[in-house]
Amino acid sequence: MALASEKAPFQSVGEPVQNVQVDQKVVYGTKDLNLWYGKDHALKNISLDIYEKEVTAIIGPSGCGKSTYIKTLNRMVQLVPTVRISGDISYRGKSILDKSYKVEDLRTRVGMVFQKPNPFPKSIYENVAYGPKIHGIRNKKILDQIVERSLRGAAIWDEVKDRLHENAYGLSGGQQQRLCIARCLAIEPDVILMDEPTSALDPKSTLKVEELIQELKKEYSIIIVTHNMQQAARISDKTAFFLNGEVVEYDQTDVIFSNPSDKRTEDYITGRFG
Amino acid sequence: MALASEKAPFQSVGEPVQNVQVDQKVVYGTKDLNLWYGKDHALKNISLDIYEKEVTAIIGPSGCGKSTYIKTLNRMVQLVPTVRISGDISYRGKSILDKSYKVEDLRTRVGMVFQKPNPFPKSIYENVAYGPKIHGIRNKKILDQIVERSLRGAAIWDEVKDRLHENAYGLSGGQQQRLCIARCLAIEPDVILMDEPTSALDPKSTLKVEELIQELKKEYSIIIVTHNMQQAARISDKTAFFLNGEVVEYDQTDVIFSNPSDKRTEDYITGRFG
Amino acid sequence: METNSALNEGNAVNVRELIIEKKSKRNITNVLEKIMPKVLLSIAMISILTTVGIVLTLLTETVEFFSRVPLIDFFTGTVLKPLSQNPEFGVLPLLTGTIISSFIAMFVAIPIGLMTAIYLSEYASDKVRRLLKPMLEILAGIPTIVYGFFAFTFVTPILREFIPGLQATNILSPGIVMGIMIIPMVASLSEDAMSSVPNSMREGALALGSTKLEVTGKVIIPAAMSGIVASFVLGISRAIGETMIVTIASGSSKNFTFDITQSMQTMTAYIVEVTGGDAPAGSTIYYSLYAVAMTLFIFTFIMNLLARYISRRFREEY
Amino acid sequence: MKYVDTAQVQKKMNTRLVTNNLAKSLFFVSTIFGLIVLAVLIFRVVSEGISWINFDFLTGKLSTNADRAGIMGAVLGTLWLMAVVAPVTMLVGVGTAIYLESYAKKGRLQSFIQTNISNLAGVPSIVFGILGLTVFVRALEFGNVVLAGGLTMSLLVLPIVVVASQEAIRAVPAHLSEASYGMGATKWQTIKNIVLPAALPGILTGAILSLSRAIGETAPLVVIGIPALLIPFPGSIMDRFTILPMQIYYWTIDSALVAEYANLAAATIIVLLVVLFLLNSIAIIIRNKFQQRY
Amino acid sequence: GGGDEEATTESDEQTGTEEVEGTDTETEEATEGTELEGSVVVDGSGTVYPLMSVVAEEYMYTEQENVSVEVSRAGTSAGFGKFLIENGTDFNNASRQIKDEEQAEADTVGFEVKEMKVALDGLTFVINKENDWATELTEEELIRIFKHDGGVTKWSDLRPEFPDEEIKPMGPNENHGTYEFFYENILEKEDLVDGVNLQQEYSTLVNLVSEDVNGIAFFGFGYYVNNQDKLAAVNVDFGDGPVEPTLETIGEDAEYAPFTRPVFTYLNVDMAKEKPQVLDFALYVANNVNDFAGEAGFAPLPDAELQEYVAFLEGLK
Ligand SMILES: Nc1ncnc2c1ncn2[C@@H]1O[C@H](COP(=O)(O)OP(=O)(O)OP(=O)(O)O)[C@@H](O)[C@H]1O
Ligand SMILES: Nc1ncnc2c1ncn2[C@@H]1O[C@H](COP(=O)(O)OP(=O)(O)OP(=O)(O)O)[C@@H](O)[C@H]1O
Ligand SMILES: [Mg+2]
Ligand SMILES: [Mg+2]
Ligand SMILES: O=P([O-])([O-])[O-]
Repeated sequence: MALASEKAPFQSVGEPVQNVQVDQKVVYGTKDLNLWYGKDHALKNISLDIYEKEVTAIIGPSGCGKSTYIKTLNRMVQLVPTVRISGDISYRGKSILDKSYKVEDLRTRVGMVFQKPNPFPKSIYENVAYGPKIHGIRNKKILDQIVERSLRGAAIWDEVKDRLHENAYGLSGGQQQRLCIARCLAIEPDVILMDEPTSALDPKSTLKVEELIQELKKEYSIIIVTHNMQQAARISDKTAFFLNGEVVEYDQTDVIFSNPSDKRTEDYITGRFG
Repeated sequence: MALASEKAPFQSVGEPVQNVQVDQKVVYGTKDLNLWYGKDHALKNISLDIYEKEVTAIIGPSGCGKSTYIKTLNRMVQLVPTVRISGDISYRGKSILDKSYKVEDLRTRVGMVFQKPNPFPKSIYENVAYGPKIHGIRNKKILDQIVERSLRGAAIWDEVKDRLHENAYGLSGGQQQRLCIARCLAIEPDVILMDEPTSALDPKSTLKVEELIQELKKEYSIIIVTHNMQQAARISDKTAFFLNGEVVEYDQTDVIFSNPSDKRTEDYITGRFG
Repeated sequence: METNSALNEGNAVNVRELIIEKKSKRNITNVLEKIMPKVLLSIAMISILTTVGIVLTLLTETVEFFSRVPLIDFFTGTVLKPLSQNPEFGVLPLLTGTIISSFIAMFVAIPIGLMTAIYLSEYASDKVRRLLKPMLEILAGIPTIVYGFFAFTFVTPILREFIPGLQATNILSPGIVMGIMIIPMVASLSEDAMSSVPNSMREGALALGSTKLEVTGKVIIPAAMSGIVASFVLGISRAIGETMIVTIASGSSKNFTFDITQSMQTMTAYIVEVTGGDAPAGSTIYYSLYAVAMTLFIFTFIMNLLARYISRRFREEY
Repeated sequence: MKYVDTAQVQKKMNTRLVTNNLAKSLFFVSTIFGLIVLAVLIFRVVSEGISWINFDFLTGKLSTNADRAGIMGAVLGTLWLMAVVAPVTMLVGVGTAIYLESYAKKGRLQSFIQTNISNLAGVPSIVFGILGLTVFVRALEFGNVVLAGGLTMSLLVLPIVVVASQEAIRAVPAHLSEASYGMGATKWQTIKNIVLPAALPGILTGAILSLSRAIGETAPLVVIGIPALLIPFPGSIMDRFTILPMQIYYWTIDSALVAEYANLAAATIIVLLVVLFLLNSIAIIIRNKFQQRY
Repeated sequence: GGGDEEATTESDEQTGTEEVEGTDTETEEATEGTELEGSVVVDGSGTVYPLMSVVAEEYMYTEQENVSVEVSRAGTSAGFGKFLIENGTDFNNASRQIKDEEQAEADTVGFEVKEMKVALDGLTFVINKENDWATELTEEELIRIFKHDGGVTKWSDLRPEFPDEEIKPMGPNENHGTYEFFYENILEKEDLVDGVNLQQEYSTLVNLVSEDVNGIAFFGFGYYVNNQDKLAAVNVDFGDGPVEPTLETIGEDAEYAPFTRPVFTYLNVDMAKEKPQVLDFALYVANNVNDFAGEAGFAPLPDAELQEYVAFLEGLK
């Protein structure tokens, strides 16, 4: 699948839509990525480097391939059987599209938060302990510590500490979403992928999650898909604008929002469509 | 169901959120409308007058009750069995919540266009002829005339005139939506309700439908729900901003967008939430 | 837009007036609108009538039966000799036959059905699933008489190679074959339950680095538990009601035994035997048929209610 | 401080993956098990019966003489039975489904009927046989004729049609009927013009599946009583009849009398399976071809 | 040697068919030439079924194409249940004589019943082919095996040189006339042994015995003849040395007489008067049944007896 054999951990400048200066470590390098759902060409020649300990936002109208791209980063997209991929994605310098790269391994290092909060129908505690447990951590004390730290990390500890053993479905949507973030933190990931994590939330919960993201970026690299441009503007360092499966523009967030170089970016940002 | 017995065809000024001057005929008068889905209070004390041959836009975040309100106007909301309504809605001066008002009658005068294009799985011709047919018009010649006139009215005649007897599902999304508008025009309604009519369409089709709406308002009164604020700004004469089942602000569109009187309206319009 | 002018110019037909004019004549529509709900309600009542019919049919004759044979004797008697000179009507031989055969069937159907469901729902690709599922469903569609034939002429002789004491007619072989017949039912219902666990749950677990087995065992099965258990209960109910397989392959001995190598009779097979003989109306054996049928009906009725209760009561809210 | 020891995780990873693969194989074998049994069953039946299938067998009359026995009578009986079951279940099944989905208010009556139907689906077929014997054969004095058998079978398969039709009706997207109501159509107009046409493929699929259940059932007819020797072909719904499964039943138990009857039973099974296979294929074709994607 | 056996059965079949064909010409004179239609409903004994179904089939093929003779086989007693009601079956086959209470029932309903013997059957005891010890038993030994207090559970209880293994006695269940004949005429109404395995279907019995070396079952000779490849018959010593049941030895005055019984069909005379096809079929049976008996595993009746029936039936016309 991975056609490109050369691996470029630090991608050189010169890619058409990348005006980002190389001053940080690259977490994800994407080169000439193409993806098809059957005949449907969903990602077209994506080349994009994502940097450490930053928030990278991906925006674009519905159906432009945002979710597809982010799901390619932890190979969840391959759950769709008709998917074909060409090009290369490297994570920390190693090509993840390579057959020899174990997805389970990749996914323990790259956490993911979804659009709709999707806690397991178990207790709050079990939700957070799930990851460590499958990775073989059985010691009750250690688990307790992991659960507390993760819930604190997701800024939800105070709200749930007295009901750790109640079902997670008793929580509000916003709490559930932070629980999912905690669940993700529990396996101490390197990168966190977020696919419209606040789109199902009310304004207050959205604010909380946004604050949390600002907090998390000190420790983790975060890639976030959002349809809310104001949100991208508020919380991200870099923004990529996708349209019809292509990256139209990728730059510092303030540049994208104040001075986009592509007419389509401007049209989108000013609400001409979408 | 209709608790308010007084009917107010021309609603007097003085309602808290209505700064609209009365210079036109009122089509719909809404007074103290409350609506519950079971225990869920979805519309709270809505009072709102809608004027003839204008485009009235209803905006607000997801779940605020936009669709519920617009569906109350042709009593489609009562298809949900748990719905309870209090307050009053009058159409052309007659209270439509009254049991004696036949919904079938109301709905032949008030057309509706939905979020997702929903043509019937029949031919294009049959789709448009459906309304006249169920109302007893069987004459083939008359039907032919109605179909052509309606399709022209919806600006889609030229695209489909050679394939009238093909299945409507062969059309693109944008064409389907205009077909649904044509279907609605076929029974010569007085008012057209539109619930996010362009949200499933691409930019080009959106533009076409927006132009069509501008054209239609010469003949019809149009009430349109949209989540796209730019769209509301572009095409509507008046705009109502809903939040949590309440009307926060209702005014001339330019006032709402340039100089809203409520902080929440401003927050929403500038993308603080939603 | 030029197209719109058509609206104004070609006003040859005034639809609105036409509609108003036609409305006064649309009696049929109005009449239909009024009577259809009533017509449909009466049709819907046929299913209720059927149940009432079943219950009344069984009940009247059952009452007569119990006026002749004490209830206690019926439910605690271990000897069933309906046609004998000194008839005895203990239902226990039939109950044990029914329960044992159903137990054997579920012993086959539950593990295999569940594992099949897991494979189809969690592992198989769409293509494979679409190929295998209909093929499996053929198993459920094969007439039971064919299974009976199969159990009697094929499975029993094979089993006898391994189990020396096995009778030519025995409860084991039809039990196993019934289990095979029920596999698709258990598999299909369990699969439905598992695939209705939202994909977001699967994705959530996979995104944490779980293997498919872990996703299935720790997330999907617990979440789908009620549906899975309900499928087991429905499977049991099906096994209890199954007739032809046991009739053909287990013979008609009314042994009260727990030895699965022996011939036993189930409630259903007893009914076939007695009605096949069409015992003269009015004889005690004729009434016993209804008492057994009633017992069977109540048995399966409870099972079905139980399955409904389980799948409702414990339905997870995702 | 790190709780998750990467090396530890790596070490466990391999065991986990191996376990996963083992389990996958086990699950696959289980799935295949049913199919193997199916293959064996079909192989045995075919090898015993195929050489007995010829034109004379298919078109001939029943006989006690194995060499000249034919199954036309049973085939025609099966067709006659279908001629009763198909219209009755369609009418009653679809009517009930429409009532439940479109008219019944959510409440006691609706859930009572619904519970009742799902319970009927679980009532053993032999109990329906007793009902048929008591009501149609005796009380209404039809005797053991096609009509009595057909009505009994109709009641037996009714839940299948109701449930399938309900699902088909429910699967018609609400936005279609909303569009119709939005034009001022009445409820019945909407059901007749929009809902039923759109649900038709699903309804037909259910109806065909119920038919294939009906013609494969034996137990109720054993109870109702089918003559072991019946040579003339049935010519109306008031004639006595036999059907393929009954013929299989009699030939199976009589194989002690004439060994060749076992072959006749196998040959008849082949015919029955072919008929069922055809019916099911039609159902699948309808489901795949005509199902509108909205 | 499976192939061999098949060949034998086939040739048996063929001889059977020829015999039948031979009868065609004979009986053609008997036909009145009138075309009859309608149905004749026959139920009752499973033992008699093979005989009656062949007769009925031949009647339909060669005599009256438009008459439908439907033969069922609910068992003798159960068949009487359907016969002894208003508008019941036209004929009831029986492997025993009608009981007094059954006759009384007919009187109550109000119709006349005519008893017709149709053939002679030999109650045959069958054992497994591998069983090489019980091939010859005395009448008394057989009774001891099946009787409640016969004191026999193992073969060795019967004779010390027999194996020390449990006997598995079996037979048709109480639905069957064969059971009642055995119970009433041979056991003289003494209860059956406790472990006896009574089955509804003869095919089940055939299988059980053919698969169990210790099995022994009784049923009509016909079921033995058709399964000689799987079963062996016990030669019974009634006092004058062992007698093998064969078509020759079975007969009311022949060597196997003690276990010989007539099988019957009972005619509803009122039906015969009412429906010409019923009477016509009854006549056909009386005239021709002997030609079919051997094929179905029955010994023929003396001609004189059948002629009596013919005379009686002719009288109904
Ligand atoms: N499972 C799938 N099978 C086939 N096509 C798919 C699948 N998922 C997505 N697509 C198609 O791929 C394209 C990109 O979809 P994707 O979900 O990535 O868009 P998106 O940008 O996330 O949109 P949204 O904002 O609506 O979530 C779309 O055209 C979509 O129809
Ligand atoms: N059929 C229903 N039954 C119960 N509650 C409903 C139903 N439809 C809507 N609601 C609830 O009523 C409230 C208003 O819903 P409504 O669909 O009117 O919102 P909306 O403004 O149209 O949102 P959107 O922009 O997402 O379409 C929501 O809380 C919703 O959950
Ligand atoms: Mg997306
Ligand atoms: Mg809405
Ligand atoms: O079937 P029977 O002849 O024994 O009644």
